[in-house]
Amino acid sequence: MTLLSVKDLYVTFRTESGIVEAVRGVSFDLGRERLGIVGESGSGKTMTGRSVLRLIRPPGRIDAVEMTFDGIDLLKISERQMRALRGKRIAMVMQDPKYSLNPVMRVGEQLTEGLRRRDGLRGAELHRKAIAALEAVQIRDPERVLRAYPHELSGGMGQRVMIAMMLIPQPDLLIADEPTSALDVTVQAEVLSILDGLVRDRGMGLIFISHDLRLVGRFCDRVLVMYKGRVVEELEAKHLMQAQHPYTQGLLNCLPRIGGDRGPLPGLDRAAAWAG
Amino acid sequence: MPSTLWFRPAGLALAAAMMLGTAPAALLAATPEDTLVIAAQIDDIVSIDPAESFEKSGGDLINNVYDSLIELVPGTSELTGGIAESWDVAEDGVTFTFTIREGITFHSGNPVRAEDAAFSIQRAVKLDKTPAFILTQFGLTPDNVDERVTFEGNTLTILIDEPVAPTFVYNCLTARIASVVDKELVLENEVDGDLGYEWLKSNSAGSGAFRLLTFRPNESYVLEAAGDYWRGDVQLNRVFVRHVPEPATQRLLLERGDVDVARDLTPVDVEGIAGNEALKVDEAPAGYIYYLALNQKVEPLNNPAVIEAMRWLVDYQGMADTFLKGQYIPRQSFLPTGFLGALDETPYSLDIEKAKSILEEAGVEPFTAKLTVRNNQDRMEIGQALQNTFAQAGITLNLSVGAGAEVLGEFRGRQHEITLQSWGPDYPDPHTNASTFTVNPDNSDEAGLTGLLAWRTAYEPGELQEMTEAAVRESDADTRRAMYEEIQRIHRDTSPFIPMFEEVDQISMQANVNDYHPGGGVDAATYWLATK
Amino acid sequence: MTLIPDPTPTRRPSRAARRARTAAGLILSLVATLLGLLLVTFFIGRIVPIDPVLAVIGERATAAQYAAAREALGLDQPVWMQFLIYVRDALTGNFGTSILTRRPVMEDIARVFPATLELATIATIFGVLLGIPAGVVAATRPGSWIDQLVRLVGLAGYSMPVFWLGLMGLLLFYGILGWVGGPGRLDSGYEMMFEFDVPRVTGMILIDTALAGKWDIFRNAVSHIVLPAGVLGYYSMAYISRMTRSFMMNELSQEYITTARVKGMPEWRVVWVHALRNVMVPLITVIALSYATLLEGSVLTETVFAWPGLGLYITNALFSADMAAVMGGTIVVGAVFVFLNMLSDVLYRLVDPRARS
Amino acid sequence: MTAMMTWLRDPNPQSRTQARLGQMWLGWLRMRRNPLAMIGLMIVLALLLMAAWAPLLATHDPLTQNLSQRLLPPGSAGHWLGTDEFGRDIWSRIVYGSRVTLYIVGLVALTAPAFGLLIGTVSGYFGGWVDQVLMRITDIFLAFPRLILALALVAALGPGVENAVLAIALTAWPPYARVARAETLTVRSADYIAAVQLQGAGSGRIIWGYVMPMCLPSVIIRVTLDMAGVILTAAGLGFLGLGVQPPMAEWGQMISSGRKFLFDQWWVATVPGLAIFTVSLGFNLLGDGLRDVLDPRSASR
Repeated sequence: MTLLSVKDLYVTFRTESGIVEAVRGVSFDLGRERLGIVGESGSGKTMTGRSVLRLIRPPGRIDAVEMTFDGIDLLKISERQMRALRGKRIAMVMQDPKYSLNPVMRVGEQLTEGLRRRDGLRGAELHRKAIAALEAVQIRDPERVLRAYPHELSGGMGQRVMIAMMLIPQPDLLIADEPTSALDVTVQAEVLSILDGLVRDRGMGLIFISHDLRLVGRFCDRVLVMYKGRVVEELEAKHLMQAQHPYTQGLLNCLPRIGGDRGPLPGLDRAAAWAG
Repeated sequence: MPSTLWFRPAGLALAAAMMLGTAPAALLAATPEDTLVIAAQIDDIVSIDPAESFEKSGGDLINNVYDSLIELVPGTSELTGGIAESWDVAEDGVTFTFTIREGITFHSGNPVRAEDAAFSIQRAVKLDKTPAFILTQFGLTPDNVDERVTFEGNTLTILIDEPVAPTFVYNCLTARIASVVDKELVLENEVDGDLGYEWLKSNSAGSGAFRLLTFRPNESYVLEAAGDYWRGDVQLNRVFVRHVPEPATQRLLLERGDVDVARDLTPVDVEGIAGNEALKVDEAPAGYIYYLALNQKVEPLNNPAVIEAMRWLVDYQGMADTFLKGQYIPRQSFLPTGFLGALDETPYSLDIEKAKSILEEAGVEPFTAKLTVRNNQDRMEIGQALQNTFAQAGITLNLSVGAGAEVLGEFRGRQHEITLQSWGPDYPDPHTNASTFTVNPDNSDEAGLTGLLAWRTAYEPGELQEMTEAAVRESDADTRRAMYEEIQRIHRDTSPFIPMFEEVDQISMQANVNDYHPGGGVDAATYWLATK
Repeated sequence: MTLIPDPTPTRRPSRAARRARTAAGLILSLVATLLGLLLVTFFIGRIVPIDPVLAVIGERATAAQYAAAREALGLDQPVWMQFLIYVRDALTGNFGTSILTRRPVMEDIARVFPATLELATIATIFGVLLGIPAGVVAATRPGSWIDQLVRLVGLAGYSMPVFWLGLMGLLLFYGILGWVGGPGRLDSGYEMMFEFDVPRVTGMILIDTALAGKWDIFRNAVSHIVLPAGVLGYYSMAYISRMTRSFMMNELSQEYITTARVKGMPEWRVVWVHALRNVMVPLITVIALSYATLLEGSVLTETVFAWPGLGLYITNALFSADMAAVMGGTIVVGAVFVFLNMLSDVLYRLVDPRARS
Repeated sequence: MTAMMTWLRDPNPQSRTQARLGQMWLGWLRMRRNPLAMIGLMIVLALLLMAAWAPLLATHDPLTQNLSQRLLPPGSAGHWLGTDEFGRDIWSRIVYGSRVTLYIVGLVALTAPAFGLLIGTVSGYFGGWVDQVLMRITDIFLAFPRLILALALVAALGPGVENAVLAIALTAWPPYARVARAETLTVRSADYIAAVQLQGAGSGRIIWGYVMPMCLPSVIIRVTLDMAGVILTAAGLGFLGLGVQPPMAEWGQMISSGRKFLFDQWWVATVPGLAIFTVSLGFNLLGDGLRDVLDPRSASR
């Protein structure tokens, strides 16, 4: 069944030099599956993810023919109703825990903020849930982490905290916006596997946004390739290598392969027509 | 109707608001029943030691805390008994005796004795602070004062060096330097033989109507009635004098009822409170003469024609009627109102044509001169008005504005060209002004006679000096008066001084305040008679 | 005069410099700064053409009296000797004797400083209580009418001569409306009560009367401090609101704000809890800076309101060539500047967990 | 015109000049949308015009006294802003006073940044103990109560417009030194500086010819923002009688002499007060708008 349905999504910004369209007519449907969105920076993939949560602030503006989540029209509901969806049913993990965690709040306070404010939990119950959430992301020393400030955690640890925080309310849809690209390569794998496991266990939908095509191919069921605000290709992850669109092929060719030739990596061809 | 109606709304709101200011408002502060609260500029107080104090505000304090040998009847220049109930001069004209009043005590409880009176004069002469000249002009020096000022029983004897008009001596002894201090109390607080100088900077040892309760320099002082006062009942228990530098603020405080008396309102403020039934304004001559001094070492200011022309270039009446209204009256001689021999005549007036022709006849080309004034509102305004009228006769005045000490320093150093200055009498005798305006025994720079105005502006008084020396020895009052009148006329017409105004003290107060005597030019304020 | 603190807080050392600073380094720079202050003030004191001797002896003094007074003031020594003596005395807390008040300068300052401290503190409280919310609200609605209003009110504060605003306020709220007390710290009657019935503990009337339980004097003191503190507080508010707005704009664009929104936190919580806590970190320096500027800005305000504080003391001293008092007062203000800088460093560490480790 | 605008707005400029002009054009557009900044600009322009055309705009000689016409209220015949205590026309004095204000602002804007620039570039370029010493001096001046320092300086130098300028400049330079030093530090290690050094250019020439020009823009931005502060400081000095000497018209001094009429002839002090307020508000609004345009960090957010 369809969890999220987006049709003809536009995200536009008014600036001095005129109107800039960051996302231009993106459409996709999502069930309880894992959808990857790939593209270079500025391709509109992050904007697409954020429009689902209606996080585009003025002067940005969201237009779409349809944007429904579980039968709820995301374009029509009030900000208040939207707030009820955020966190509770749709969550998002962002790129760099260094920036996405509040630097002057203890981890525990940030982690349990939703539980306290939304569910009114206090005391031992709250503590138990917080510990459980941290244990779920394989943090061995949850007591210490709860008392720590974000800057006292390593990147990987921070991102686990982020994931734990987002998954506490058991959302139906998780948007992961480059969740590992700010991390060391060794940690990346660990964090990814934790994320993978949790998403699988809890059977939630996932939008995985990345510039890393191979990673997405490994991790997702389906892939959208975006370029300059448009979806240029949509395909099953397992068929990634058979991508038709030259841009997708270009992205694939950029990746160095062990044992491949040592010549310069090919630059990306960009035909104006793709963006048209 | 002017074409500027659009400006009205903004102004109107403010103007309406101003008018409301005179209506009684809700939050009226009241002063305590038994306390006279005075707003005044008292930052001129350098010292509250009678041997050193020399400025106006300090005099008010000392006059109410100490008694001097001879007092003035409040509000007049008439002599009356002080610590001395009677006095006399011997045939030789140099031996003065004073009988000390019995039964008076200091605030400490010590009796007031001839010994204290002698000590006070000896102390003042020995400390030799600025006002010491009032005593030392009679030949008293730190070395001889112990022999010349003596006491026996209740009699004090002062031996001066040469005969002078006896009233001159008595007048000098009303000055605050002749205040009688409590010898025992002062000596108890003596440090390293300083005759109690350090201690008296912030304490008092008097027998006056009030004792000093607190003194905070530049802020306030509080006096408290000392108990039985020999001159009569003290009406109010306390006097609280607050330093309020801004006249506008003083006016606000007065209008709001937060003070009983405001000393320093400007003519504008006085006019502004005129319609207020709850307030009244008293006037008294302040004694200060405002004058121009032209440095005789500077060309062409030493040209008699230039000086003469300048006398016709001052808009005496115009200024007195406008921005100086009520607080300065034209005065063209060096003695203030009320002094023996004072002259009320004002022969000079603004006459630009006449000034021009005088300059023309003398062949004086248009020139530029520097006019130094103190950085004080009134004086700067006088300066600007002079600038305006002088310019019309081809004399360009460049205004140089400086702090009091700076302007004074220039004058004392004979560095000025033209300077606007004021002079107040030190004791109620005409000699006080005559001796400085007309005496200059040595006109050289090296002489350093900085205490003499004539020397400062390099003026050679010639015959005037002998006339002044003769006048101070004349014992017949009428002859003496005529001598001073003549001295002033000659001085007015020939000296490089141009007296312009005499200051008038306008004291604004609540309508219920009575018998507050500001003292005027001769005496200091008297608080003990005041009621409210 | 200008009450505008630097828009870019150049007085604030960089974060790296902060970390590098050791206690010894702090003390060293403190000493160097204070010595510099001493030197500059002394130099200015020497070139002032006003003769301090004349301020002591007045118009009538003779040449001999002049010489005696000059010697008593130590002005007959060579200049470098005077400076050495001055520094030596200053090190022992002796800034000489004021010509104007005839008392040790340190004693004078100890007496007048609490009045300034009280005024500047209340003004800063005004500035913080109004400025932070105004800045926050403006930052959350950039370009809106309320943002423009906050901007305009702030800029108006930057553009108004303080002596002018003070006079106008006095006229309107005291002279006409009668809502507040007049110039000075108390009405005359209460001032005498305070003088004689209230023990001096801190020298700050509000605190001393509260300690003594003299609530009528306290109320009167409040009515007197409201206006000058309001005028100074306006400048403080103008500065704090502008800085808050700019810091807040910066914080609101941070990722952790998005995180909070993603968590479904209501907007007020995002702004007032998540963002504001971060804004407070740089804001502490700003508040300390504005506090220091108020101490200095009190010079003209105190004149208008006849507030017997350090500003008035220094101004009076300046116009009477009372250089011992001017130098003492300037050094105290300078030392307070340095001290506030250190204090903001310490507070910074307390508020920002990143600076602690 | 349209072609010109298209050229200016070209997102892919062909030359540095086009890019720079395009940026300026964008900045201008952004500022034009800020009504407050435009008001500020108009006020500043009005001030300039007023100063330039003072003899035409003034209805009277600003110095001529007429004691029979003193303290006339605004709206009096021939004196639409009234007269002062000497019967001088207030409007004419305001008009001529704008020249003094501009003169002071101009002189300070030339001297303080120049000195700050010198200290900052020398300090940043040489580094080491030179830097230590100069920055320590800068710190001392920053730790100083600026207002009191300016007062003391004028008291020491004697009142007058040039001395007031000097005092303001002497207290205003440290922030410029800081800005210049920061810029110099980023420029110092640039390759082209190394190239010039290799050619054997002396330090003086490098600083003057290569470092200073790089620091100028940021210093100039600071100066614009500081203008209003300079006006207020100058007015404050005038208010205390330490600025321009009478009879010349200066706004701060006009307030000071009108202070004693505040209750009864309010306009004498009110009008120059409003003039100071308006002009410094104008500079502030303009500076604020400029900052928004020129400082990319705060722009468009």
